[in-house]
Amino acid sequence: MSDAILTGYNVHTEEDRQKMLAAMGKSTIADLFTEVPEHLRVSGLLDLPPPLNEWELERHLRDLANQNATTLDTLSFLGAGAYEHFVPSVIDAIATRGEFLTAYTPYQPEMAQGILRFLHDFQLTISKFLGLPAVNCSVYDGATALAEAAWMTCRITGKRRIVVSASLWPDYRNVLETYLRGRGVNLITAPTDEATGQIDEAALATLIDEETASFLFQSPNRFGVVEPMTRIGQLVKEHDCLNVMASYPMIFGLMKNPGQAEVDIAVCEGQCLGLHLNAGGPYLGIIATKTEYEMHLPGRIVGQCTDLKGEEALALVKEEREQHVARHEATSHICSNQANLALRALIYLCLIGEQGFRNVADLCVQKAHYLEEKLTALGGVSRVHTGPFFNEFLLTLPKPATEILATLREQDIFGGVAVTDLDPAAPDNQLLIAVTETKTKADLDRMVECLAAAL
Amino acid sequence: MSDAILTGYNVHTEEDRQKMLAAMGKSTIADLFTEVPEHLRVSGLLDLPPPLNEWELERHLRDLANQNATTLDTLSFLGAGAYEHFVPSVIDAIATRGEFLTAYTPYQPEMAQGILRFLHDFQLTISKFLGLPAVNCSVYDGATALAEAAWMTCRITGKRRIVVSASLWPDYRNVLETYLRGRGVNLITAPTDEATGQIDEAALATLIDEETASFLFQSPNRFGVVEPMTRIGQLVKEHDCLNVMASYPMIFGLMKNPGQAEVDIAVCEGQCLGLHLNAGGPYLGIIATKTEYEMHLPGRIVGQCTDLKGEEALALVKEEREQHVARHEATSHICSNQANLALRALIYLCLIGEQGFRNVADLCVQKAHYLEEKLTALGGVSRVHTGPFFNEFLLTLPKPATEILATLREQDIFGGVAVTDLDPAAPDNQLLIAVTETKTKADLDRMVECLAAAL
Amino acid sequence: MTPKSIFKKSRPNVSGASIVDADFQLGESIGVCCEAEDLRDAPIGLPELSEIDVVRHFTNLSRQAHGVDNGPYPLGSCTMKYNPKRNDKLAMLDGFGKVHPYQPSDSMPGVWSMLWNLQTAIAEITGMDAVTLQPAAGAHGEFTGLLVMKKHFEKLGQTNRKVILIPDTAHGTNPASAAMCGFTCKIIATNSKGLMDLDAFEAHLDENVAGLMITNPSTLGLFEENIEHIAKRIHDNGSLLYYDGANLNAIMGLIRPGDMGFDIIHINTHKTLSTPHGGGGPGAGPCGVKAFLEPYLPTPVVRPIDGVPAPDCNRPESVGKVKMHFGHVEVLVRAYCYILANGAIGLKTATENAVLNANYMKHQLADLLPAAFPQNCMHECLLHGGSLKVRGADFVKRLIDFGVHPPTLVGAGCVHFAEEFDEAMLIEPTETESIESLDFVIEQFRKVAREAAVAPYMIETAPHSASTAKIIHNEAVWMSIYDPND
Amino acid sequence: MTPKSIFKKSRPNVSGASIVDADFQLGESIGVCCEAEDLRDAPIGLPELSEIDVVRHFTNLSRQAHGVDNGPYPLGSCTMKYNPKRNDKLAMLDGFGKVHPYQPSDSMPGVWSMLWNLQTAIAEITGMDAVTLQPAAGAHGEFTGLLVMKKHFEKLGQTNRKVILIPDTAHGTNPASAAMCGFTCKIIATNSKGLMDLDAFEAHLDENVAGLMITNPSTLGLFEENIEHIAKRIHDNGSLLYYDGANLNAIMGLIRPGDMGFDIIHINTHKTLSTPHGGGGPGAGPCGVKAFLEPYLPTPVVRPIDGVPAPDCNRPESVGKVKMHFGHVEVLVRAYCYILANGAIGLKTATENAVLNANYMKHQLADLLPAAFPQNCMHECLLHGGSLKVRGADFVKRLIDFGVHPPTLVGAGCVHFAEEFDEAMLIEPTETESIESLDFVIEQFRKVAREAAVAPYMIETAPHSASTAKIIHNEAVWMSIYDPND
Ligand SMILES: Cc1ncc(COP(=O)(O)O)c(C=O)c1O
Ligand SMILES: Cc1ncc(COP(=O)(O)O)c(C=O)c1O
Repeated sequence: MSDAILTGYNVHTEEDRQKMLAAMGKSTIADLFTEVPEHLRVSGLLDLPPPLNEWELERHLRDLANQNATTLDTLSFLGAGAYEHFVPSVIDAIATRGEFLTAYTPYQPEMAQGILRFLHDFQLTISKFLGLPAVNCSVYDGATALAEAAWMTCRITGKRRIVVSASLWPDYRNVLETYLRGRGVNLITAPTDEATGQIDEAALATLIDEETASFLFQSPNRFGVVEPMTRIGQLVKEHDCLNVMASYPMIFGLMKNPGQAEVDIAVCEGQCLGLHLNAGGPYLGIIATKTEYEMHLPGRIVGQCTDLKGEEALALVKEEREQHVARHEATSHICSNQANLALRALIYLCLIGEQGFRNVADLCVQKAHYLEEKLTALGGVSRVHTGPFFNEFLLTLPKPATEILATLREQDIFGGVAVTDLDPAAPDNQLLIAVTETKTKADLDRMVECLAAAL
Repeated sequence: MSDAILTGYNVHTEEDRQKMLAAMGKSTIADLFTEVPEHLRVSGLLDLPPPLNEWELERHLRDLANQNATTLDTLSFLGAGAYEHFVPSVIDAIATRGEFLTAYTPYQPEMAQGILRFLHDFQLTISKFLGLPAVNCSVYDGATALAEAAWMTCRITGKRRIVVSASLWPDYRNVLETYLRGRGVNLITAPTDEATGQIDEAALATLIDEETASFLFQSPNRFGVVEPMTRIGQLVKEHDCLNVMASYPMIFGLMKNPGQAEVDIAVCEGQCLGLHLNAGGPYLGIIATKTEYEMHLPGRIVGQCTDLKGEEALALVKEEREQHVARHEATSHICSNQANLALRALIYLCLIGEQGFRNVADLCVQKAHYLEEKLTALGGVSRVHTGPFFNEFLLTLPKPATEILATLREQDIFGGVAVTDLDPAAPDNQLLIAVTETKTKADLDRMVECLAAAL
Repeated sequence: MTPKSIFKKSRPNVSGASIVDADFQLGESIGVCCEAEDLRDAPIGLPELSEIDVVRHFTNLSRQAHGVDNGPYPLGSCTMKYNPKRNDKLAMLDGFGKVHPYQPSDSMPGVWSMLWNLQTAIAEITGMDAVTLQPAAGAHGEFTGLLVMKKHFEKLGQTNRKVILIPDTAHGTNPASAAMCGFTCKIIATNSKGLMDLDAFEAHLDENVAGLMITNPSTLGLFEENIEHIAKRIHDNGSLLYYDGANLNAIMGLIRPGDMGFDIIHINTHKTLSTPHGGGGPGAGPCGVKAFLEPYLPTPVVRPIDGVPAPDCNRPESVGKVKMHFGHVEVLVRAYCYILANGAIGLKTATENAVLNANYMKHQLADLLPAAFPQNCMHECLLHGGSLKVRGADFVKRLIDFGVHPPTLVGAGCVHFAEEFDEAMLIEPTETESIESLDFVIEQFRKVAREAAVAPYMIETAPHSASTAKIIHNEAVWMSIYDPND
Repeated sequence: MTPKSIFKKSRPNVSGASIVDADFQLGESIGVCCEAEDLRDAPIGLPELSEIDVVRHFTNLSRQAHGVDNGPYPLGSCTMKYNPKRNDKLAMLDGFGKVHPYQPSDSMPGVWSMLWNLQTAIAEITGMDAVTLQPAAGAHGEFTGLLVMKKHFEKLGQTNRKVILIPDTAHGTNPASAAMCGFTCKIIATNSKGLMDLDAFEAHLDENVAGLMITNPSTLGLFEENIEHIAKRIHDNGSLLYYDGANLNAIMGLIRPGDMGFDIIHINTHKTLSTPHGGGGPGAGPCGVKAFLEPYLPTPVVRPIDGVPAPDCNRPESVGKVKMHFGHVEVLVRAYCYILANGAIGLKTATENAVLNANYMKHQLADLLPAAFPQNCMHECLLHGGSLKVRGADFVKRLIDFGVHPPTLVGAGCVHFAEEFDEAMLIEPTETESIESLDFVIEQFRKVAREAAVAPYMIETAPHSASTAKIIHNEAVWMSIYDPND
């Protein structure tokens, strides 16, 4: 039997190969590799498992998949930047259509208006959403979006000093540091008010100086606390530096958009917009800014142009910013992005629409506050901060969080994230609990009961 | 909030409805129902559960689904007409494309050449497969296919007496009886040779008389035994009656086709050709016959015709047989059929191809024979029949089959079908075991071990 | 041009799937499976393609098809409304899809619960007492219901009742199903109001009548106003009333067949309950009956046994089995989901919108295509095409060029109209079309009508943008004998 | 015409999903989530559509796109080969898709095993000692690898090594990633054989050079014959050799970067390992290193801990985090499946076929489009379009009308050629195209060439059958300021 049949993806039979070689006047496949020094070639075969046919493959992957607990079989209050929102089935049905899934970047716009249209509508939707007109087709994830935004502010201002709120998700901070290390950027940390859990505004005012390119903050922050966005915006503006806000898109169902709050660059993790949790990825980095900074945006941008007949058409534009044109001077190295996930986010937003989006946000808030009230009524349990929260809150427990979590797990509950998992230096008795619209009142009551029992 | 938003599938807002009513000079929806006597209208709402939003619905359905053991979590040797063959993923990906899934019967051929083409290729593939040129677009399932075929023989011959092999799957026999009851057809049973498990050919010869429209048999039969197709065909021909064979498509990977064996009408259950088990349905009824009998076929037929430009096109043809034209004189009442499943079967056959199909059959035979040898080597276990078998065989056990099955189930094994489940009158210590290509040697060895322990 | 047959793309010895198992040597034991003379001696002739070629071929075919997902589909009597994607997904859950029908019944309680809940909901929706979900499609539901009717009269010893009365507007499956059960059909004329002619009905009503089989609303889209009178006359005659529920979309949540006096009903899930039609099927045709007929339902019946839904096979009075297993479970899950997502309020709204849309369409097109009947229509409207400058059959083909699936005409599709409706069109917009979509469809009708006045040949030769040109039906030659070189 | 924006189809107050929960009253507690002044005071302006309209809109958009599933896609440097459907399905299993990244790590051992197995396989395929799967795409893999390189020299105290040598044919991400890491790029010319100019290389090689970053085969589709010599010179200089593995499809299973002397590599799973590109992403860019660099890999590293694969976050020497969590798991599952389905023999065959197809194409088109270089090409070939009667950029647009995606030209796509290749085309057929498909593509090239001789304007104004006419790039106006009335 020939290799063709053996592996399924190899379309040539041995006879096909001979026929093609003969057409070229060659006799063996080796004749095509004469440029490769003989001793560099692998002798024999690589050491890999034997090929699996489709049902063997499926069995193996199902075995692996079945070893993992999921948010379907375990009642989950995990969050910390990734949230279990409902994912309408339409998204899976549409985003996996072959034409979308198996296309490359739309380099040939005449053949890709369908893709360019969804990317352009994604940009438009995000621009409305964040109140900032210039949006790209996505970057890798929320954390790299923040890192890209940080570097944008350095390019825009020519400065290399950035003040960062202490209450970023720790891994956002880590990624930021990794991204900026080579750029010689100086990161200064702005402290948190221990009582409210919000940025210490007085301290912040003293930290921003003339050399500061930007201030970066996150809301809700690592404690789940929602920052006073408008106030921060005013404060930062007064100090004449750029204001970068990272956020969780859901909050804009109820809150003003960053554009209304003097934010210059807004970034988000778009996972909550119709993406599955996927054990951490791929997720969706969103970035938006003011028109005046658009030439500093990283990555692809789709724009309107005209075709030969003078009719509106779409194409990739402003490529002079990008790596394939600007090379080492590019705004970023990003090439492949998260286009198929931008499609998911767009479909999500279209499906739930204006009112649905508000309702999701509303249910998140209500359910989280319901749970928080019930839990803090338990002896020894209290919320760490007084600042407002959206759908996630940090509790102090009378015991190490990991112990409580272990007990909850016996009841098939993921009770939240122990903050020591995010930051080993954090107190061990603090637990971060997230609630989404998918939790029922009965779920919340069960959580209360089980947590009470675990105390 | 209006109903429109409440239910998701209702596209009009209350304002839309008012606008439309106004356009017609009406003021309320009730104005559209003036022809319906007032007291016939439901007062208030039906007594149904409250509407569920998408995530509530998903949770409920997942709860129901999770209550069911599946062939993924239980090693299954169940068969008796429905088999766990592998279903290539391409089939799910393609057959669920919206254009295919949400189309109606191709009444407008210009808009449906894609559908007509797959139906026509399905017909062509089946015709090659069964060696009989006239094929329709499918009927409901294997059992109704046999019933339709039986009636065809009555129409063709004008006779009302049919001889039926005793070894049909009991439910095929039941369906046959139900279908023919109103037609005044006399069913005569032809016995099985107890030793071989094949048709008692001598007895059969005596049962077919001048008044007999046809002989119906199934191979593999209810004992898993493969009938001597060619010999039966000759015998039946000699008696000048029509020969109808029901079968399991997989056997034609290794065996001649029915057309080569003097079969006049061949029917199959097409479930094994890329359909999921689906807790019993929908499955795929396949029916094929000789050209001379094509006007007696039930259901849709796609044929070639030409378009205005003289080019080849496809359309539904021979509609004069069908209910919408012939009405009470139609060959059958069938209207909706199993078109989307015919698509699945066609994709399956194209994907595995000539060689793959032979290999599936080959693996089924080898694995089943391997298991049979190992099991019959156990004390007290023997095969009931001596006739050849394909991938399913009937064992006699030293204990009631249901007891053995209960023990196997504790090991997460569905050990087969107790024949008493098919026919309460059958011996209680007989077990029907089916093996498909998806079982590994390790699976088979585990079955042997567990069954040995259960004896 | 019609897309190529996949046989034309076949390449010898290429196969898209690798079917091997290292523990078993292929070809070793072929001889054991049958008599030697029955062994295959020549190739089957299956197409051989690599996986990518299969994917491309069928992806391409799909792009030469039109479904509800592609645009308006106002095909009368077919109810081509939106098929929710969530239902497709849930129907394909492993816990339904990977369940073997011969698993021990206590290993699949979720299947039984689902079926039982759905039966209960359909009983409530239709006003019946018991429901079987086994029938494979509407026609099969009719067959099942008529078998029940037959059994009923057998039990009563009234074997003379061999006649089924059927209005002339009935769907072809009605007489065909009746014939399959051994009934004789008598056809009742339609009166000038589009309703059943009561005199003709009375003329046929005698002691040989087993039942009357009607749809309400009828295939003309009209509500049978006299239904109570008809029911009373039928019952007084000792006969039964059968409801073909293919048009239930017009009344679901508002009016119940059971309340109108029907004894037996079927519904088509692929119409009313939003299950996709798949280019021809599979459908599902649940059949419901009043309590006195329950013992005759096909076996098994799903019902609570010791409080837990399970299949009951011990049904001595049953008509028997109508097909294998328990019905089209994968289809039925979708129907169940549809009911649950809507609830009573949603179903009612859907029905109202279906009727609203049909009346709107009828009203807006009235100058062009006058309604065949003056009264309110239900979920579909029958419009006269007589004043068009072209034949109706040509007219509707031109709609294809503008992205609208043609409505139903005599001969194209399954409906059956009397001769005076030769040029009539049956339009069923369905409730899931928005005003914008309806207005779009209306505008396309007008566009074609305008064109008919000035360039009729553009219409007579339409469609111009489809994958084939207009198809000449009567030249059809069915290539039934396959070419061995294919 | 380009399809309409979905904003143009929005209908006020319609929403496709019903977001309510009977136990919670909407609108009750909005005030509690933020400062009062931060509460939303105006609508967002999201599109509002019913579910069917959303489905139709995006189904329609998909029909104005071209993927591998639709036909040949010989886009040089992008490796648009078949993306197996089984991989999509398995990647979406709940056991991968519904796992939260902050679940306790012992609740997701199957994820760790999958990642570990994949790392091991990629290490074997590339001849490296350790692999991280975190990078999000090729460029991100480069960034990660270069950070590792940087860290290495920091550890050695060689902070002077700030230069990365990059051939002029390199992909734009190479210099861009180098710049992001704080390196300076020095560009090395290509010689007349299409290979790296060794004199230019030597001229730049000094104590400030951290590394050389090359692809092999290069973006010109040629194998760098001098690779061992180059590796030796680099290592003698104390520098490191970086392999951009975007072209690994040409050598996988036959030649290993590690054996050629590379210290750091990345690969693009959406090229070599068949993961779909999704119209732009997501991809995945695993990065591999030789053992001495392993301590610097980004955190966490997945490795067996007490025999069981698990994430190790205690990595004091690591370059840090390059992104959130563990990489693009959903994409990586597909890459893993691809390797398992092929095994060593399958990967080798795939590579052979990729090279065979490119050489076949090159050979069959030689009279029309002479090869830029005489030697064997690898998985793609660079052909001169100079003798065509029309501009290359126009020529390829005409291919669209015949169902073939254009190959890569300068300016269309990401590759970068020297000026003399202005009219050249980079053609990468990939291994999953059959002879028939290759011959079809070749025939379309010939058809266009014939047309160029007689009707060049047909080509200059192409495409004629696409959803838009030819698009004028330099008139692009980005509508960045959204119209609030939109
Ligand atoms: C009124 C009526 N009855 C019966 C049927 C037959 O239903 P099915 O196609 O599901 O068998 C139809 C289908 O078109 C119909 O419209
Ligand atoms: C040679 C080469 N290097 C790097 C890249 C960048 O890879 P990615 O798009 O995955 O970031 C590409 C992609 O086109 C490439 O061809």
